[in-house]
Amino acid sequence: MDGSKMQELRELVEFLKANEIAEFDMEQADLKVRIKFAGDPAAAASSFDLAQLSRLMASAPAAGAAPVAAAAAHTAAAPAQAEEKLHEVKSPIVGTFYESPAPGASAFVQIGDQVEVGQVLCIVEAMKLMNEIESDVAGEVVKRIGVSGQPVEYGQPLFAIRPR
Amino acid sequence: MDGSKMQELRELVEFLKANEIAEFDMEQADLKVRIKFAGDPAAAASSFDLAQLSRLMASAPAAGAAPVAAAAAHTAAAPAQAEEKLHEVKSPIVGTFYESPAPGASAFVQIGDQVEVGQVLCIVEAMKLMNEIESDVAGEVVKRIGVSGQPVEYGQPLFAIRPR
Amino acid sequence: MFRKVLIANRGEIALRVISACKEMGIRTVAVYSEADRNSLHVKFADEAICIGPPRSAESYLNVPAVISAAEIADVDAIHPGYGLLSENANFAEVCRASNIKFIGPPPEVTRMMGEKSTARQTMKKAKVPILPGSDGIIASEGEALEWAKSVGYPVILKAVAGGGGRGMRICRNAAELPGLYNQASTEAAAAFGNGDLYMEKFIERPRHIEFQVLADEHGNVMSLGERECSIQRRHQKLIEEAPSLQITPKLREELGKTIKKSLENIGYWNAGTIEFLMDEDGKIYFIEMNTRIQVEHCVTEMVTGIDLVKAQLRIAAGEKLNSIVTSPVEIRGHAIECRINAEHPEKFTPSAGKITAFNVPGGNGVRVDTAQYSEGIVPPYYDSMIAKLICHGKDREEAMNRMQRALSQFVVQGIHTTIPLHQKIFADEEFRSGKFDTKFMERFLERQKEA
Amino acid sequence: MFRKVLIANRGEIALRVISACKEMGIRTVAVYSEADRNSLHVKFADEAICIGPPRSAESYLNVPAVISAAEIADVDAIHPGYGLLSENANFAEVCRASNIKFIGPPPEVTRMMGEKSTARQTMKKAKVPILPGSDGIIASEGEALEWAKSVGYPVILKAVAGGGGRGMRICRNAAELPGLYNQASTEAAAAFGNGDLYMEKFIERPRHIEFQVLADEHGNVMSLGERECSIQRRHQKLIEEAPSLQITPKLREELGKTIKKSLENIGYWNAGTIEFLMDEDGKIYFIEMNTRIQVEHCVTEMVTGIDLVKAQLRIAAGEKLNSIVTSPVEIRGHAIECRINAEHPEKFTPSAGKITAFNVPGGNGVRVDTAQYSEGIVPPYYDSMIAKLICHGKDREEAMNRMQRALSQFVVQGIHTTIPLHQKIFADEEFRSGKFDTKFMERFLERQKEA
Repeated sequence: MDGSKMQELRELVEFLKANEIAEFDMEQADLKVRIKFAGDPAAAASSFDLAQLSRLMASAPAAGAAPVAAAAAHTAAAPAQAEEKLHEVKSPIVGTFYESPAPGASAFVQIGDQVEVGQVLCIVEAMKLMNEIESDVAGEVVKRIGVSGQPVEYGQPLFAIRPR
Repeated sequence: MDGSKMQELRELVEFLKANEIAEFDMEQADLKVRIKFAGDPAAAASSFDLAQLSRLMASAPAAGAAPVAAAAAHTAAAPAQAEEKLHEVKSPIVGTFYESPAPGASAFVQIGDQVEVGQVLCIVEAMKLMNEIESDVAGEVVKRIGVSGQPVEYGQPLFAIRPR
Repeated sequence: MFRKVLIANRGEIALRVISACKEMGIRTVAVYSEADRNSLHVKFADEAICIGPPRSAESYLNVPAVISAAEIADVDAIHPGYGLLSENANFAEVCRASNIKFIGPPPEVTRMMGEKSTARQTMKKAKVPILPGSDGIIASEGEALEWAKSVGYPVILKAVAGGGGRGMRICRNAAELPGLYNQASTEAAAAFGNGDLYMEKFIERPRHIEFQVLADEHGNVMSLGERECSIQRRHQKLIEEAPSLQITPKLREELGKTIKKSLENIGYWNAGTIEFLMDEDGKIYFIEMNTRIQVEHCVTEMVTGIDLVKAQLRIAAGEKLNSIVTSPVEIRGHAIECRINAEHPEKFTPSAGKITAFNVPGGNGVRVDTAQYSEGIVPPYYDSMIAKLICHGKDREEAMNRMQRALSQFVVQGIHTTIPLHQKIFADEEFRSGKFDTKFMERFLERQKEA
Repeated sequence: MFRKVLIANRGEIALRVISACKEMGIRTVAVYSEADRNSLHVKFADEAICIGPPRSAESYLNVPAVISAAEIADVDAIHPGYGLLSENANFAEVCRASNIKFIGPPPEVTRMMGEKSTARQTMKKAKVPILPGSDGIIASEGEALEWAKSVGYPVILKAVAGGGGRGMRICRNAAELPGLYNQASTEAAAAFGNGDLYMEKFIERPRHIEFQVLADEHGNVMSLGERECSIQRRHQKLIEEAPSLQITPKLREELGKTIKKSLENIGYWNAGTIEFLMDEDGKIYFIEMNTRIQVEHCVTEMVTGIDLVKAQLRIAAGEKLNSIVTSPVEIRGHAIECRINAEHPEKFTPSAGKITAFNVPGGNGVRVDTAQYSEGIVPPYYDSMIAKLICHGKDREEAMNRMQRALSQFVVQGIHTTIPLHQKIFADEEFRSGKFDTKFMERFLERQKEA
């Protein structure tokens, strides 16, 4: 998210706060923003088009003391936050995550390892079957999100990889 | 409503249509706007501050082919539409409207009459009592809204008067 | 049957009456104040008439406005709901004079029952057990001792002119009575300029138990069993149940018969409620009668299967009870009602405003009576109750568990409600045991403060 | 009782099971596809696990995914709801192998009842009346005449390999049988390469009537009376009622006894439904058995006061029927259910999308089972039913009037629903008379077109 987008977002939040809007969903190409104001009163949702709204916002004054306690905004788009563009390898099944092929054995991959497409990263056990999860990208393992022995849902991120 | 207000309203409707908003309430000082789009899908409401929005609207493009069939807008504010500023005399009680003091008698006032504050305009009968309704403004009777023998609600306009 | 009925009320009870009328093919006319223009009772009635500004005194309590609305809408009858004009005998008289059927008892009976001491005497004559006490003012210490002996200790002395606890003394034995009598009398004289006292039996931990009745215009009366309404805060009921665990089938039948006889004697008709206090020994004493439908009528409907509002309409139209209730009254299971108020659940401050999300629970055994909705407004002018959540189960245990489930699925956002309070009450051991009295909420709130 | 149950379903039935579990103090685990992330069954369960992408085959029907979820959540049992995996014997077997209790009958019984001809033979042996017909293929014209004589005219000839009406002939007397037999056989041979025919009694205007049963693992079976489900469009039920006006107390008792015996014989347990056709003379014929909870179970709950989902859970936990249903089954009043589908009310095209306003009716005798809410999404991947509206009244008349009232207060905006269709059906004379059959909707839609 570049500086001008951030500025737009700031203005958007001001605008929403000033208008006492409780929930806000926005999508534009690869950017998604979901904003929900905490505090009391809450809720009520509406949808806008960012392209228009960001232009509209330019002139929005930060008026109105809305009864809003706090504001939170995050981009829900696949590739991470304000950070660099990382690729997440997600679990294709429900099951239990294991970082190594057997108890006591060393992990399939370590943080900092370079991995290739098709290289086994971990196991997700489902119905007593050990399913090897392969990387769908070549690059450097930046983060292991799954925790050995812990359950994972369908679609849950397991590894963050910096593609090369 | 002057021309620039009308232009603002047009832009507002465009903006709402483009954003697929179904219902819209707005209030600024003595101006109130309530917009509800007909068609399918319908409903969902949100509230805005006109002061901000009219400024925002200036730059709103007429984008987005929203699935909206028709649009209707009217100002609900006391002093009438795109017309001049007329004063409405409203019924202070529920009852039956009569324009004349007795059947066959001539009406208390005629269109075009000049009336004074406190002058009797009509009768609203409630519980067999004939309640004389007096003008709360001095001016010219422009329109008789009540219909003789027809019921009127509390707060229903009875006459439109051009104040002098 | 009536062709068209005006509902002189607002909120959930207005919608309740509209629904009953719709099911009976009766046209409905809603009246509303300017604050209720977007209310569901307005939306779901066949016709709606604005009768005044937000303040009740100028709209819902404004008799000429209501009657005028009834006249211009040309209705046959007016249903007053509860509160507002429902126990206003003058209003019932104006209805009569205007040739509009008032759905309630004759004004004479409303008036008689509205006067506490008259009601007491009427019930006493009909052999309904009443709270023992002095028949009027006590002239002296000596008379006080005599009354106390016949009433039985503990007794409570109250100032005739009194209120707010002043000139009031609880006496537990004859030794302390003379001293307390003089204290109370002096205090009353100082506070109200009148030292006159009367005496009542004092019940340490009373339960509030009430009997629902139906009576027609032909002298037939029927008891539909009791409700337990001891969960109150500042005399406002919060939770009601039917049946009461304290009333045995035998007591239910006996009291039902006594009540039946008493109402036959006075020529009562309409739905009605006889309120009692029950002491620690299970003895029951008449306190007052309500001559209207009550908020908590739903729990009786749930266990008996009888629609009380429809019964009111049919009684008012002159039908006989045996055509309205065709099989013997039978209690099936247990029902509990929570009043959901727009109030802070701990501070009890009213919370008016716009409801931004409103998800009512449903499913087996759950009934919701409400006129609220998502995007609805709770105006600051009226009662804070926005919904009644009623759960029915095969026994009290199931009804309580169902209530906990339903409360957890009842979502209201934008305003505060008492839902979290009810959740805590339903987790409370004393409440769950069923062994409580009208002092329950004081103890419960004390426990909450400590926790 | 179970500590923790996984609900392998979505929508209203998932929420129904979650509610039952909550009321019983059982922890709940919801599973969901990516399309249902914001569904109420996800929100109101204690835990929720995403098991796959939107398509059912890859999520709700994905046995390994459901079992894995059950394992990582460490549940004792799985409730399958209706549809999806509920009558999948293989799934029940995998549950058994995984040491997870499947809340349903043993897989062997599911399999037996899933095979239509096996089910027919089983029921025939237990003396449940079945639709008369040839026991298999008819070898010749002569055999056809003999069968028709024993079955009784009219009969229907059907191609063994057939479907879609081809190779099918209705014969009304012996004179026309030989000709029709040869036509059908030739047509079948041409269409399917197989001219073999079988014969069934033809019912001109059948009613669909089904009996609800409960059976425990200890050989005890109980009938809870019948439901009338003749209001169908393309074999999809739209409206169901309990009881049926066609079933006398005597017939109810007799059939109940026969069903009881038949299920005791085959070792059935769980809730279950025996489906029958009724001919114009009131004779009833077994057609199939459903070995799961059904969509329309609610109408039985409303008239009997028995919670069928709780009963399923308690049966699966090994309890005996006499501890679950403690008093004799008694029918109180009449209940009707409308299935509210996200479909165009005239064209029946599905209407997925975002619900922008959702106001459910409430009040006396109204039950709503739904997992939808204002701002909820109806995904295009699943069944179009978004809510069940159930109304209970003291008789069919009151239940119908209540339904009309409730339908008029059910507001859904943003998508199309079948609410307007139901409103028209409830105003239809034929429907109101109660004298209809499974062809009702064809006639009704024809009338609508003409009007």
